[in-house]
Amino acid sequence: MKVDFKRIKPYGDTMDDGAVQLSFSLPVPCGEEAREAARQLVAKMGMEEPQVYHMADLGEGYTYFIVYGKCTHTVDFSSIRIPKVETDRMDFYGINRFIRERIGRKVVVLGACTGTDAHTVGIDAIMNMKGYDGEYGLERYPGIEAWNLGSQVPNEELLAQAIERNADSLLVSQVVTQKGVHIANLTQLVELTEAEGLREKLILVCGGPRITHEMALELGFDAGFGPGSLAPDVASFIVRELARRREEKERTGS
Amino acid sequence: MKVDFKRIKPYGDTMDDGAVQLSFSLPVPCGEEAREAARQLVAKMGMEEPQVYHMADLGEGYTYFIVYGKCTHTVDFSSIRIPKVETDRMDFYGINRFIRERIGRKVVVLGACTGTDAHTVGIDAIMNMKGYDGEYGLERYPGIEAWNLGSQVPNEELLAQAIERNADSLLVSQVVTQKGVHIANLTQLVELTEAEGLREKLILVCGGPRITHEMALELGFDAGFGPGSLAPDVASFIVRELARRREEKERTGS
Amino acid sequence: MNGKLRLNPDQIRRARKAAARIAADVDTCIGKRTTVAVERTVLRLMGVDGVNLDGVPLPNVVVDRLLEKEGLSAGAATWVVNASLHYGLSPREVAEQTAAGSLDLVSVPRAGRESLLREGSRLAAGGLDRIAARRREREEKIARLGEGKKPYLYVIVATGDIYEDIVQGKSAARQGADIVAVIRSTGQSLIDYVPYGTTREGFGGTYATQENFRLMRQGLDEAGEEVGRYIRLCNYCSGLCMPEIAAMGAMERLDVMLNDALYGILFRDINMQRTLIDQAFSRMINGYAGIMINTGEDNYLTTADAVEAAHTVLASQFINEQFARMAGLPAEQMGLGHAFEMDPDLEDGFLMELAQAQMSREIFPNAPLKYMPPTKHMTGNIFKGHIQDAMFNLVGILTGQGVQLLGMMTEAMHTPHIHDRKLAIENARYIFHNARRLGEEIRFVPGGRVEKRAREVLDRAVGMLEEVESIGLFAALERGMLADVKRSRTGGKGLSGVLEKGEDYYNPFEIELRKRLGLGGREEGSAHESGLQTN
Amino acid sequence: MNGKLRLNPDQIRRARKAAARIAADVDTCIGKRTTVAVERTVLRLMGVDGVNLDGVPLPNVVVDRLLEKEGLSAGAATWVVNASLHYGLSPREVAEQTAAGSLDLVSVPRAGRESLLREGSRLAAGGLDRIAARRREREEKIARLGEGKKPYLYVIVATGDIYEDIVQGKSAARQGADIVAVIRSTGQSLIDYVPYGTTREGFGGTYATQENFRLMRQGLDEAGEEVGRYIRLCNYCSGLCMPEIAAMGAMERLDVMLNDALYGILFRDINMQRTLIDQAFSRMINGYAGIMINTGEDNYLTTADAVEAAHTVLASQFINEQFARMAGLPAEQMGLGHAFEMDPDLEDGFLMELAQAQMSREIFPNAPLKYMPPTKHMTGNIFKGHIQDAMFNLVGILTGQGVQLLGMMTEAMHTPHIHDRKLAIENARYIFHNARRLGEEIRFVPGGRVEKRAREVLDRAVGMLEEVESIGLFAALERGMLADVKRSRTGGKGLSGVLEKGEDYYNPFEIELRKRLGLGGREEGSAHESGLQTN
Ligand code: B12
Ligand code: B12
Ligand SMILES: Cc1ncc(COP(=O)(O)O)c(C=O)c1O
Ligand SMILES: Cc1ncc(COP(=O)(O)O)c(C=O)c1O
Repeated sequence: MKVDFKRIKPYGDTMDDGAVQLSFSLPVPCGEEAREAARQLVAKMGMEEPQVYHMADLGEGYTYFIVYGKCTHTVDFSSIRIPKVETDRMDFYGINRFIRERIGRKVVVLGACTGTDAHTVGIDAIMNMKGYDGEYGLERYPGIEAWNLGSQVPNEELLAQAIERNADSLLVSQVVTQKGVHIANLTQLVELTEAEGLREKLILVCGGPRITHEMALELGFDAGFGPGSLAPDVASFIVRELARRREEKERTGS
Repeated sequence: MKVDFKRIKPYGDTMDDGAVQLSFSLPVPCGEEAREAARQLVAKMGMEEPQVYHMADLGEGYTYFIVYGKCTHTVDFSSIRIPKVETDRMDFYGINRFIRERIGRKVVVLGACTGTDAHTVGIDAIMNMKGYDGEYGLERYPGIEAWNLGSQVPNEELLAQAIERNADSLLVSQVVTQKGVHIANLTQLVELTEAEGLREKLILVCGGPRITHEMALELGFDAGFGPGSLAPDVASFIVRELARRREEKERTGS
Repeated sequence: MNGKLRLNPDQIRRARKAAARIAADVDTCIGKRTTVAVERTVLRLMGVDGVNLDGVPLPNVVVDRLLEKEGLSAGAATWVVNASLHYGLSPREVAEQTAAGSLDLVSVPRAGRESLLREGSRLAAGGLDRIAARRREREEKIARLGEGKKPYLYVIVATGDIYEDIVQGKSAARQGADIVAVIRSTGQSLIDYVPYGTTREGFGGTYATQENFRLMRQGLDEAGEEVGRYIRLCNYCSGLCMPEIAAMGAMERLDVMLNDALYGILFRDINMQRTLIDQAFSRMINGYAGIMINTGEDNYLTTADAVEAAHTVLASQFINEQFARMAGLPAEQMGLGHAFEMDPDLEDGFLMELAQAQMSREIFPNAPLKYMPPTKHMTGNIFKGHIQDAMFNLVGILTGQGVQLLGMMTEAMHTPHIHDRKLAIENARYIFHNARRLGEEIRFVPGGRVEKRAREVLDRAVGMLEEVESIGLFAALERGMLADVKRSRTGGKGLSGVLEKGEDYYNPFEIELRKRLGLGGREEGSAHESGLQTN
Repeated sequence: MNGKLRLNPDQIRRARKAAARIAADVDTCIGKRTTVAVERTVLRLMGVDGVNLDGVPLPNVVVDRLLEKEGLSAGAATWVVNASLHYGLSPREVAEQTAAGSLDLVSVPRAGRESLLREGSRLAAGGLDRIAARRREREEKIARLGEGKKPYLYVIVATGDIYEDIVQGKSAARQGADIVAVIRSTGQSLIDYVPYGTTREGFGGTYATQENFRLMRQGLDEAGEEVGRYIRLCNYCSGLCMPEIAAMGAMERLDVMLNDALYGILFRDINMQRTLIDQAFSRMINGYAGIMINTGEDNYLTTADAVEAAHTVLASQFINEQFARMAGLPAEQMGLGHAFEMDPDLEDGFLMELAQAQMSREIFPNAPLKYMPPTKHMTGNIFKGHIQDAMFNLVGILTGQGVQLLGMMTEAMHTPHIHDRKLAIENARYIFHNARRLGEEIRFVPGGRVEKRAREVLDRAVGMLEEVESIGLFAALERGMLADVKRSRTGGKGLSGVLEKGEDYYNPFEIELRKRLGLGGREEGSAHESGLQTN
């Protein structure tokens, strides 16, 4: 089965058959007209032979559909390049050695679930002593002074604490994303740090199940970490970035 | 929640949010590039913020995805009109009365699963004495002489039997649809009847889970019946069509 | 009978006894205090509602004013009833004039104690009669329309927009839902007032307001008439406004209320003293209104491991049972929480879930247990998630749970879309119907894995409760014994809203509620002696 | 022990006895006849393969020539071995020359009977030794690689293109499949020859050819090495070429074969005499090759109602057991079919499914039962379908089935897509692992619904078998007693391929197989006396 990586298509059981499953609701009453609307919609998505396999009346003038179709679009897989956090990942020992040798003092890191978000499991996974998935959290790192401020921390308070503790890096967790509340919240933090003139000094890192590195960069953060991230990923990034900034400062002599 | 029926969109929990769920596989190895390919593909379908929520390695260089996105397409629901079998549905008694009064002789109907198709449950549902879903099958109708030839009947044989029994109508069931085998099979039957000069004489009806009336018309049939059809639907159509043709013939005097 | 699991009744008795002591101990300590929320509730129950020109709710305006003037330790009722009497105004008018600045509560000439108490108790009786009327209304509707079979199908709506919520809730009712819960916006539990009026913009949920309650109640009543089944409405009285929301729910005929101080302490970092005081009053209101409470111990398993921490859930259920009992809430209204939260990839994990659900059922035979679906181990794989939910539903019907909080296949993604709920209901209906009487047909092998697991969880819960009994609940929370979360006695939100009751403290509603609920006074300390014995 | 259901052992004994008589009765009648397919099989086992210039397989060319010349009643071996001896050619060369027209089998001078038999039995031994070697190969691989736990996860591939099938099969193996079955194109079972070579164009399945078998075997062996688990390959020897495909499977080390004359009769309208004769020979081959057969009574529930007709499945299992036994196929290779096909919307239907699956398990304790998933009541609602499959999987693990034919959520739509299979495997793995030992932990209440349902099905099966015994299987089929389908003794496809054995009939493979399988001659009629007693 030869694949043309310049033009890949969905696959069901025959190369390039385009098989795609969809489901959605429409705000129309259940019936043959609704079925046709679903077909037309899926056809507009570029699907041939859209087949409505299931239609259910949700009441209140809404209808649910399960549809299959054959996608006509293709993607050039051969040209895909992914922005990733560009840091060689070190382990616990490597990171602490790096701090001793290249930084020479404790790195101060503050973490929090900000805004009204109370989902601490993610940030705890990164920071807590006992760690997560077999990896210790930052609190266990001798080279790191880690402060976990917990949940529902207003951006203003996080920043006040950052100033008080002379933080090198802020770790912000955002799990609730409904209606883009995380975007607004993360953006506000960047604006606040800029207003305080602290943006240069701080390494801003965010994370959460819907966070990607790409999105984090767009929002003005230095890095973003999604599902499955562990303390060493984050720590490696922070310490290298810190070292890089210090060395750059020295070089430019500012 | 006001709906604009000229521009309907999928609905998740907020009018016009466009929420659509998709799943499909791509012939690419699992990894971040694969995830991006899935996102790009879904974006090409006209979906904003495509989010790959699940990605699984299928081995052999294939990857499976579950994706959500926000559909930007809209459909004009207000202009949808559906071709339906244009017959007032009569019941068992009405049909038999119609035959007595308007046709005046037994209507001869032959049914079969043609080609290599052996799925008889559907055609049996329409024809068998005991019927289906509370409706008697055609064999029970005093006004109808019904012959169920069973499964795997070659088109040639069906036609030979039609000639022998002087049939008014052929009922063809097609359930297996893989690689379009039903299309080829149904098309061949129409061609054969035409070649034999019988097309005018016969009312050609097909049915099956993937059959629609629209498709049947396209293939040159007189009607098509999908899931949920029952004997009275089919019989009503046949007897009215028969009466119509006879009356037309009388009128045109041919 | 000692049930399918042959649980040791002595252990159950020991657990209840320890829990009763724990609750009594807390009660002694909180009995001397009141909170701003309790006082605002008193005002609401007297009919105070509305907002001032800045949008601040009148109960807050009045209570804040009294705090400022150092009058609150006497109870808000003392001043408002006094002003009422003096000016011949309704409490609401008194509040309005206070807000307008035209009336200064603390400087109104004081009426005699006796007439104060007379007027207070008249107002309390009136307030509670209104609630009793809503309760009767519910009973009549259920008698007329009927209701779903147990386990009730409980679904959430959480669009953030009350009008969308209504659409989703009515659609769910048509699909077969028995209870519709409106989730609150993130953050509401931390604000020290209840927003006012219709709201259309929340995050991860919709603001709980009295007007939203009314609109949703109306929508579900309509749907209930059409489907011929009473549809229950649920909301949340946890957080800083716990008793106020309880009062609002009672007035708007809600049927179910999430109500748990421990949840607020552990998951919202609300001060423990504050919320335990609030809880005591709120449970009386819920109890009197015939509202089923739902407790939140199921949440422990989202931060702690579900296999390791199962006994903490049970221990917490025992404590919550005693708190409820002390507030006069009958077992039939105790929707004690537990959950199906083990890693689905655990070998024989299903056996443990089954054992635990059966165990809860046997230990709390009269409580309509609230059974929570898998959430923590739900992933973006909606297909796998849907069958995790099916297994959860199977345990629900097998063990006869009271309230089945339906899992959604999209749990790891978003608050439910309209069809997520449909599929979840379809899932539960299929399993419940197709395996309806399976529980009657099976027995567990004596000495087998299922029995052993139940015994182990019970034994560990007894151990834990006796330890908590010896150190007290506050200390236990400080040590992180629940949910792996540590909270300090004076930390968290809302402590500033706690105050010592003065000598002259007066809360006519508490008095009237205690009377109507048949509760003794708080001081008696009799709770030390015995726990509630249900089997 | 009499199991969890307390089934009556006398009833089981009665059923077996009736079934044994039914099978023996059929055997007597078919023992006197052979078929074109049996004769082609003899040729294939002697090494005849390939096609002529028109693409007709050589076994067909030779057998058709012999039919024409009226020599087939002596058995194809008689002529081919004779020509072999005479010209010093291999049977394959004889066939090639016959096809080329350069050799006329019936006019070759006849060797003496004794040397004919000697050469015939030499060829038979050689042919069977090759099969025995493939069997040992399987055993060695399993010993080295190991295999999946039971119930085996069985999935189908059915793309129509053998190269796509290989991709899908290997992918399935990586997901956890234990058995991969390649479904055949619609219509293949009705063609009276086996297509030759690689094929890439089938409908609803891929043609069964020896080359396709080889390619798929190779693919699964590769996958097996990589995943460290022996992956079984399954195909179908039902239909007009039943014994030929059995032989091809034996030579290409297939592990499982669908093999059931009753299925062909009822669902493909194949003549009953034809396919029962073919079946007897094919089962000897399967038995000797160590191939597990799968029978098709599960299909009855696709045309008849699953609640009403459950006993017909059990009755058919009893009959198939006896047919297998008479062909020397051990219980360990009897994948008797049954299914989970009740309407999911039936109240307490799950209890009946559970009862029946447990019943089959207890009645056939050594057979690796093949348990079929819901198909008939699957719909376009893939989400509901996925949980129907989960409930089916739960019954599978609860009752210890041998082979779990995995249901796919897209059953009502298309033959499985690559990810449908992945989700199906994930479904089964989750349920099997998470509820692995649930069966050990539960007992059914004596006299309860589950026990009653099993008893009722068994009693009705006994009644039916005794009725069939009295009228004979052929008459029972004529009356439509199975699957609601009526078939006549002389109707259906393939009767013209049945012929009486002549006096001089010779089939060295049957003789050698009977010897190696330790079976007596057919004439003995001893089968009347007793049924197989497995418990
Ligand atoms: C546990 C949980 C809770 C617990 C939280 C307990 C606690 N102390 O954390 C409780 C029960 C309290 C809760 C409450 C609510 N929850 Co909640 N909850 C969940 C749940 C089940 C699991 C989340 C979790 O713990 N994941 C495990 C961790 C380890 O994963 P993670 O957060 O992704 O973290 C990893 C990475 O993302 C990354 N990471 C995360 N943060 C950071 C930060 C940095 C700096 C870095 C480097 C990396 C990093 O590293 C981590 C380890 O790899 C999810 C559903 C689900 N299955 O996902 C819903 C969910 C997140 N909750 C949700 C909601 C809406 C709520 C509520 C508003 C109402 C409700 N539906 O219950 C309330 C209010 C909460 C509030 N104010 O924020 C929604 C969010 C919807 C959305 N997308 O907007 C979800 C998706 C459920 C749903 N479908 O409705 N919830
Ligand atoms: C039962 C069944 C079988 C039985 C058939 C028994 C029999 N005697 O009919 C058995 C087990 C033998 C079988 C075998 C096979 N089957 Co099959 N089978 C099914 C199954 C489970 C149900 C079909 C059914 O009976 N539906 C119920 C009837 C009442 O519905 P219906 O046919 O749609 O009929 C209604 C309407 O469509 C309409 N109608 C139908 N015909 C007609 C005709 C006329 C004239 C009119 C007016 C109306 C009408 O009226 C009916 C009543 O409302 C489906 C899966 C599913 N759940 O749908 C697979 C399915 C149809 N089978 C399938 C396949 C591939 C096969 C096999 C090739 C291999 C296999 N996978 O098992 C073999 C070979 C069959 C062959 N040669 O044709 C595929 C077809 C894929 C595709 N779309 O191409 C399906 C979808 C399963 C799958 N996912 O692989 N099958
Ligand atoms: C007891 C209890 N209260 C409240 C909530 C909801 O949180 P919030 O009060 O922040 O809306 C939950 C959620 O699970 C709960 O279990
Ligand atoms: C015993 C048996 N043989 C064969 C088949 C497949 O049909 P066919 O032989 O037409 O490929 C089945 C399908 O379920 C079966 O059960």
